[in-house]
Amino acid sequence: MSKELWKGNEALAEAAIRAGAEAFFGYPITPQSELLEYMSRRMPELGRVFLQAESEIGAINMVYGAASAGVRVMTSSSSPGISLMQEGLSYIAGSEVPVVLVDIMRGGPGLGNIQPSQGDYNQMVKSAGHGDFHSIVLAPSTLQEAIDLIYDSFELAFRYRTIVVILGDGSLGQMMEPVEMPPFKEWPNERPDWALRGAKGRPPNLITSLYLGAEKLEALNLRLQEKLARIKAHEQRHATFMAEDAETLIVAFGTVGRIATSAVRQARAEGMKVGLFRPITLWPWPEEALDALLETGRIKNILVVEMNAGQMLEDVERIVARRVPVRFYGRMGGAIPLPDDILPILREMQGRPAGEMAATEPVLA
Amino acid sequence: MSKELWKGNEALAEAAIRAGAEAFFGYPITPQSELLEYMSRRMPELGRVFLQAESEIGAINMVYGAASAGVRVMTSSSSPGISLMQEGLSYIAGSEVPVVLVDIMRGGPGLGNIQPSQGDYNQMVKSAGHGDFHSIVLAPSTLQEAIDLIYDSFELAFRYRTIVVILGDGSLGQMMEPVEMPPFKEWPNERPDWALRGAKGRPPNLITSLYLGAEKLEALNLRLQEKLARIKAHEQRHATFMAEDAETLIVAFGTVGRIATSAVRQARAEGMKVGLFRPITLWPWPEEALDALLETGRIKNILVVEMNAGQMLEDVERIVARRVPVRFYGRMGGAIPLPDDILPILREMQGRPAGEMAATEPVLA
Amino acid sequence: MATRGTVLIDSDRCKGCQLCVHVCPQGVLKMSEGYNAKGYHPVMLDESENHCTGCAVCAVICPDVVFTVFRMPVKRKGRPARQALAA
Amino acid sequence: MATRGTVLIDSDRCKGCQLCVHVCPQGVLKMSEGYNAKGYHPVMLDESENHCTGCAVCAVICPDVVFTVFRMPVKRKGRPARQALAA
Amino acid sequence: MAIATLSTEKPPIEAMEVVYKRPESLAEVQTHYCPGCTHGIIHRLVAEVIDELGVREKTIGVAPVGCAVFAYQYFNVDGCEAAHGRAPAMATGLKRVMPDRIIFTYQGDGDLASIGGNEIMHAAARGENITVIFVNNANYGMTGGQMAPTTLPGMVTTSSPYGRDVKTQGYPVHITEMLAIMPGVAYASRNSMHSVAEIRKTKKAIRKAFEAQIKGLGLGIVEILSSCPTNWRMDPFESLEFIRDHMVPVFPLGEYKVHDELKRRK
Amino acid sequence: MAIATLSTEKPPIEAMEVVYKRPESLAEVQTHYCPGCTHGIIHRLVAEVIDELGVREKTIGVAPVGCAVFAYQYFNVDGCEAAHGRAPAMATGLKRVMPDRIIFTYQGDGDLASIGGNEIMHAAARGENITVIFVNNANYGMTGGQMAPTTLPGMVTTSSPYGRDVKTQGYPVHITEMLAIMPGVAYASRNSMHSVAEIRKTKKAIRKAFEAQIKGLGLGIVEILSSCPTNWRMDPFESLEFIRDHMVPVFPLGEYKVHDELKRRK
Amino acid sequence: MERSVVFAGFGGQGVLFAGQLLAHAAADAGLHVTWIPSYGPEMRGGTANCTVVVGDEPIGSPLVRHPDMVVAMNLPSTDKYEPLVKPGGVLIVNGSLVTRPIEREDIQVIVIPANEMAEKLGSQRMANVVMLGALQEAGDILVGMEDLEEALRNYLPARHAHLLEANIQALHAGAAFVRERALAPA
Amino acid sequence: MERSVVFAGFGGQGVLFAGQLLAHAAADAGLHVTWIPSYGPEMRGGTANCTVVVGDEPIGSPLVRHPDMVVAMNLPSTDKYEPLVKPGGVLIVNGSLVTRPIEREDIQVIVIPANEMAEKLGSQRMANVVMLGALQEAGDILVGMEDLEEALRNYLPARHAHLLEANIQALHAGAAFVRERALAPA
Ligand SMILES: Cc1ncc(C[n+]2csc(CCOP(=O)(O)OP(=O)(O)O)c2C)c(N)n1
Ligand SMILES: Cc1ncc(C[n+]2csc(CCOP(=O)(O)OP(=O)(O)O)c2C)c(N)n1
Ligand code: SF4
Ligand code: SF4
Ligand code: SF4
Ligand code: SF4
Ligand code: SF4
Ligand code: SF4
Ligand SMILES: [Mg+2]
Ligand SMILES: [Mg+2]
Repeated sequence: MSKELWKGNEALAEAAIRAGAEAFFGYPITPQSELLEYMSRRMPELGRVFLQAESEIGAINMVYGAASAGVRVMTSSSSPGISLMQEGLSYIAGSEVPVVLVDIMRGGPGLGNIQPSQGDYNQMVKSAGHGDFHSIVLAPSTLQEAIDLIYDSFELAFRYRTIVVILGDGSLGQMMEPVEMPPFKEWPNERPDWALRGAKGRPPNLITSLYLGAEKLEALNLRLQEKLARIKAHEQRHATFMAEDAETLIVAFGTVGRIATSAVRQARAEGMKVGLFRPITLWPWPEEALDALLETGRIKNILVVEMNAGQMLEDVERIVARRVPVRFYGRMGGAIPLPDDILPILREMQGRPAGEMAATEPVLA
Repeated sequence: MSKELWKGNEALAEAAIRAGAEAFFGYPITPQSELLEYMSRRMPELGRVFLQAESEIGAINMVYGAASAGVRVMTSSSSPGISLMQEGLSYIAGSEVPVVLVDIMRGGPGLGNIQPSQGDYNQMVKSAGHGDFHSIVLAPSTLQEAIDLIYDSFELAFRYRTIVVILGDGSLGQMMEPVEMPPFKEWPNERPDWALRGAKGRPPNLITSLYLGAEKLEALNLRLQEKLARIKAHEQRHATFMAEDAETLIVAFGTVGRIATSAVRQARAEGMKVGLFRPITLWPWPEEALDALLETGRIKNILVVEMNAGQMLEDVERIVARRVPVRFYGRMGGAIPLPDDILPILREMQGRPAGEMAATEPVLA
Repeated sequence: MATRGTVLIDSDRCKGCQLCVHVCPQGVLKMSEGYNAKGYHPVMLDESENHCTGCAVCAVICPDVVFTVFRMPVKRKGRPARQALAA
Repeated sequence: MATRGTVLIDSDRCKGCQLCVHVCPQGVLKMSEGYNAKGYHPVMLDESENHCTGCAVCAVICPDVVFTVFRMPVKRKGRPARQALAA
Repeated sequence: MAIATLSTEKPPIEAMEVVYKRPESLAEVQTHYCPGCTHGIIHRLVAEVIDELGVREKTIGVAPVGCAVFAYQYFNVDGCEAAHGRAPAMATGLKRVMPDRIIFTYQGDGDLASIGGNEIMHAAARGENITVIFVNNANYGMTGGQMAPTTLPGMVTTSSPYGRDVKTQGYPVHITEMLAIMPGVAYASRNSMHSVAEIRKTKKAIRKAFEAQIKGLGLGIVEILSSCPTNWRMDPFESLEFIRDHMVPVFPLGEYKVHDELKRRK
Repeated sequence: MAIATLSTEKPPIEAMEVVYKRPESLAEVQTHYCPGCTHGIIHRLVAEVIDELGVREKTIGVAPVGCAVFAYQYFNVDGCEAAHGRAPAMATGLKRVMPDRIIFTYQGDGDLASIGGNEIMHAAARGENITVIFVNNANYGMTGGQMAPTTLPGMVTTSSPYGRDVKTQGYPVHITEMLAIMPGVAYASRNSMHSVAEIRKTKKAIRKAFEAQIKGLGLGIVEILSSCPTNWRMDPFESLEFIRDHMVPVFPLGEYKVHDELKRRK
Repeated sequence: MERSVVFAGFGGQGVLFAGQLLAHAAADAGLHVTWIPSYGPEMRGGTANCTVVVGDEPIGSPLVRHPDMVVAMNLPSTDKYEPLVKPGGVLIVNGSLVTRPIEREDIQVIVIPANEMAEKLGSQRMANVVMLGALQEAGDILVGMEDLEEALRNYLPARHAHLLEANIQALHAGAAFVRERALAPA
Repeated sequence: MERSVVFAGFGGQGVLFAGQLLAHAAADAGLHVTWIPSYGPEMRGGTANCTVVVGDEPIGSPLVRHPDMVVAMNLPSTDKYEPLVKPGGVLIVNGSLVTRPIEREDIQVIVIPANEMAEKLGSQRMANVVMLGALQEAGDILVGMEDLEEALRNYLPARHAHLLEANIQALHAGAAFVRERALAPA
């Protein structure tokens, strides 16, 4: 199959459809609206369900309902809309129904702007609402990876009865790149036995997150924690780029992760031993892999680059545990860290003259 | 002034009133409803504003409006309600208006139950919505401390133009304890010059979190980060209990922090060198103080105890950076870790026979 | 008037709210002295003065589905009395 | 009819939407050939065939407040013409 | 189960016909409702209608956050628990992916008329084929009797201690009237629990609201004036009188919208 | 500023009176609206009313998320930017702590009728003394022309590519009619931008909605049918014709609620 | 020096109020004290309980797994708390509702017909105060009879003012019952 | 081997489409390519731009601070990008709208009257394609003229089908202009 040029948001939508999405509920918001618009054209064509909800709160609770029927359902939004979904996400997690959520992040806080950002890292990785739970958070750095990740997302969601988040930023949603679209996936006809389909010939099924009494709710939580431990054990994913012999390691995810490959190439061209560690799962964070790299003793220092004020940085610091120094370069509000910004810092970290400094001041956490 | 027995939620309300709260907007939710009910009686009595909103989203946006007028305004809620406020909180942070928020946490995720919990740590400390910001998060462990903290909260909120969160749990809200109520605070009549009061004799004031263009929004973010750095430098608070010569250090906040003092006393009675480190500000986390304790070299190991699955644990791990082993004991879903649960772990950590183990299995993260 | 019906009372479900007592047209329901397992005084049928007609009014108002109602088949009219659900 | 009014056109504000052209009762507004700073063809007053009456209809419909409208004071009636805001 | 009868001269029970028994769609469990709370009656009516329409095996109930939070356990049908106010959205999700199933929500006035106003309004605007049972007891029962949007003017609640002052705390909200003007709404009526006759009428209304769904006519909503003896601090029967004397005048009963297709039957 | 006139025999401008000039309450900046977008007209009308009522120095505007997101910069009054749909709540907060100030919101149909339905409904139910300018352009202008709750049946938008099918995507929502039945609403009217005459009427309506607030009568709302040439893919004048020919029949113009105190004047 | 007491019973039996009386008495006596209820959604019926911890130092944990003393006003509470009382502690049981024998032998058990005694004094509803009086006498709750009496005077809700003297009698009756039982041969 | 191009101009000038043509041509030629627009809220007017990066290895950064080549269709874009073109790079300027002299001397500059040329071929709106043709000739964009021609055939929106041949002519006209200029004495 040959590659075609697709726009990020539309590629995500088409790939989700081929992955078997049966229903989509969403609310427009830049920079993800093309995803919803694409769904509004394509889903009815295939006899599947598309509905524009009255709000993100409506959308996530429609998703909750459809997911309770054991249906492959998804929604997408961007940062402020995701904030509005937090209560719903917490209910979904507590009820253990499978859901796929796409977050195409924009600049914050507040209304902010619509430029790319990674300011939802905490909101998606640390907390999506009250209580103890985590979604599986996948952070693609190219359109092809975005397609491949969303293509698997329903399986992940159903395997663990969990929320799977595709965490992209505005530039991923808006850019075009040649990609290979996967074929339509086959799914069995049966619905999971927990699904609400009508209590025909069986006792009623119930989907709830309500557990009165500390014992019952603690039991639910222990079950959830046990599941999270299983996910942690099996689903950590990451990629490296020229990391084998690297002394300076960039850690970056998503769009920044791909931008960093350019910085790495340029640094290598200058003879610097620089590599990249790119988490693909932000939860579970690929701790073991980073740990293993550190245990080789080759890594001398780490540079975390993000489009936020250092949200992932805290995770990296926790894992690194002062074994090597960790530096940070962050841009906010829609500014994108470019290879030219990163290179001078790499030179410094490699003990060379920084050369011409970045046009804009780096933000150091 | 002599002490009187107060119920937690009502004491918080009265103390906020004495601190100068001019307006309250809220929505009922157990276990904080008595705070709202108290306000509904008391605020009109004093000619101040009380309004029950149609929802937590209504409430937080009313608070946003009133705060934009430079008025001392507050709201209160509990976990699911707080999740619904995330977008509003992000707007408030981006607009830099001062707000006081009380969160009386309950069990989650989802509807969960109404028993005490600390499951909002991440949601309040790491992220309250999209974008890069932090509220000042104060975690009282006794009613007197709750009163004292809320009594100062408006000053903090106005000094930094920030959100101040009083993070309690259901047991704090529901319990009674003798406390000393502070006197009514005097406030100057003038409103801050940024407040929306009508553009009389001056150019219009604008309150917004919208900054189109990456440069402008990055500039806002740099200003916010600079402010956060100032708060970090000046506002870290903590308490210790018998920590001077401790070898095993419990780290716990809020209700668990006070419960831990009993465990420490009992441990000391058994001759164990156990102490407590209790962060009072969860953001900014009192890193320096814990660091200083660790630097003495006396601490051999640390036990983090929480009413969640280990949310603060990650912060402690990051700060400790493997200098000493960190253990965790957590209860969820409304279960409360009691001294009897903690003691056997302390004994083990001090290399003694654990003795009779806790009635319920500890949860180990 | 002769007894035309009766009720079966699931006392353990009764919460003693007395709504049925208020509405029974025959006044044949009253609260018992004793307690049921939940600690409520359950309702009882007392036909000492009057008789239950099986009108099911009690069943219509009871929030806790305490009653099962029986009635003598009505033979006069041609069509058979059919089981009628309460409200 | 003699000219009874005129309009002042703030061309730089004009976005060339032509709404005023459509509604001007005298047909004295037309689009200029040139561009303004924003790259639009701004409107202009062309009284070659007809005259502006200062009726302010253009000002009522213009979304960009391009017009200031002037009118000769009406002297016939006793009371002085007062400044009237547009709509 | 104990049968307490002091009857005299009675024909044997075997000779009689059962004229009322527990509906199959009502689960065999005790509810947690307070004594005399009419939530219980409404549950029974809904269950009876589901039985009569023969749709138990394809019905899914959506419970609210409110005293009826456990409703999903009380019906003998598939069920779920929505977030506070969001039952119509959850029901929409269920219905859209299973158009042939029967979906109903059961919601309190705080849930539906306060926090959930937007979800019900838009479900109605879209003409979602769902049935909405809207239990209006003029307060937030579950959380201790605070003021609801439906609280009567002057009524004292735990959050309107001086009586609801309409000038500052607003006027009672008439959701059913507002929804009735929407073309997507096939059936809208307001009923009451205050007497046996009204209970019977309520059941008919509930039946029409389900029939509207079965026929695919649009959203059916039945608002039901219901009692809350505990928070009203009245005994159960007084509570019914309170509904009749004080609530009905503010919330007039009747059918506000009946789709033509529903009128035609019998 | 250039004056382009080809006039002949004209009395000097000094001899004339200014019959129209920019209102003081409108800031001296260019708006970002598309050419011919009637948002600009509505801004001007609001500014004129504020000027005429002499309340500029005590007025605070609340901008929505929508094309009018920068409205707070265009009025020469204190202003702020609400979260999407929450302007009525933000306005409530402002008004409750400053009852003597004049607070208005300026909201699009997506903002007010979709995501913000609950906030406007409850502000109306409470009879908040605020003024609401509700700009209905039958789509989400700012985000690229998606379907709004007010989109006309059959209308093609970027999220209803096959035309709005009322059966699955719902019917247009009539907010003004719904709010008009609430006792807390002092003034509710629907107006249009499609002609000079209607623009003049709209201004009168806006004035009444502000007067309602000044007199403390309750909430005043003016729904205004407005154009979106860009997303409708029409030229500005065609857009006005579209309003007249297609929107007005679906959204009838007129005053739906006028408080007695507002009728009495002149 | 710290004492923990759990008061437990049916919803309407006034266990929360009995605990509050003790808490008030302790607070007014200048002691440290915490009162914490078990709280649930407004679902009527079922049991209610509260824990009071009194001490001369700031109270650490307001909750304890093994209380020093338990006041059990009904059977379910007795079932729940009998095993939990700390060895050497005190269990006061409402004999009016609990007829089964108490098995623990490592604690001091008082079975008192509180309902009957309260009824004799005017109202069954004072059974909680009878039990409190018994507790004061049997256990060491760090506050004296006068403190509890004073607490009754100050904190009995106004609508029950007419019952104040009866309540004070109930308090003393409870104490007297314990004293007599202690004097009586075992 | 990687090349970066920025296309910039007014909203209606077709800069996004010109960039997409290049991206399509590169993709269909089996090259790696990214196209990324600057995007803003639907606020009309102002400038638009997109960045295209073409290469024979997977593209790292789809954005560059200093592009190899810039196609500037109006004055603001020229002002913004003239200083940013990488030394040794190429700047194609639309001479129809930009009359000021270009100052950079370390880059190759082509000033081409694209609007006039396009108008001659049938429509001003093809100025973007004229500029693209000039870029292909002047710079090394890794795709050939045939690739661009093919892209036009495949991706010109159906509603402009009647303009296909004119567009192809515009492409060649742009290239020819550069060739002639290169032959002409400086
Ligand atoms: C987001 C959120 N806010 C608030 C609550 C608390 N809460 C639970 S039930 C309820 C109101 C219930 O009132 P109503 O819907 O009228 O039902 P009723 O109990 O009267 O039957 C509230 C506010 C919650 N659970 N979640
Ligand atoms: C929570 C949230 N959801 C969605 C958006 C995206 N958004 C911005 S404006 C808008 C709709 C605007 O439409 P409308 O209110 O009709 O105003 P118009 O632009 O048509 O004047 C949307 C959905 C947002 N900013 N925030
Ligand atoms: S069936 Fe009728 S007569 Fe018999 S007990 Fe019930 S209400 Fe009374
Ligand atoms: S109505 Fe039902 S619950 Fe109430 S007393 Fe009668 S039988 Fe008992
Ligand atoms: S004032 Fe009247 S006549 Fe003059 S230009 Fe304007 S619309 Fe035309
Ligand atoms: S209406 Fe205004 S903006 Fe439009 S063309 Fe006329 S003057 Fe220009
Ligand atoms: S609190 Fe009120 S609504 Fe809730 S169960 Fe009790 S009586 Fe019914
Ligand atoms: S997009 Fe539509 S509503 Fe927005 S400014 Fe342009 S024309 Fe006006
Ligand atoms: Mg209610
Ligand atoms: Mg709109």
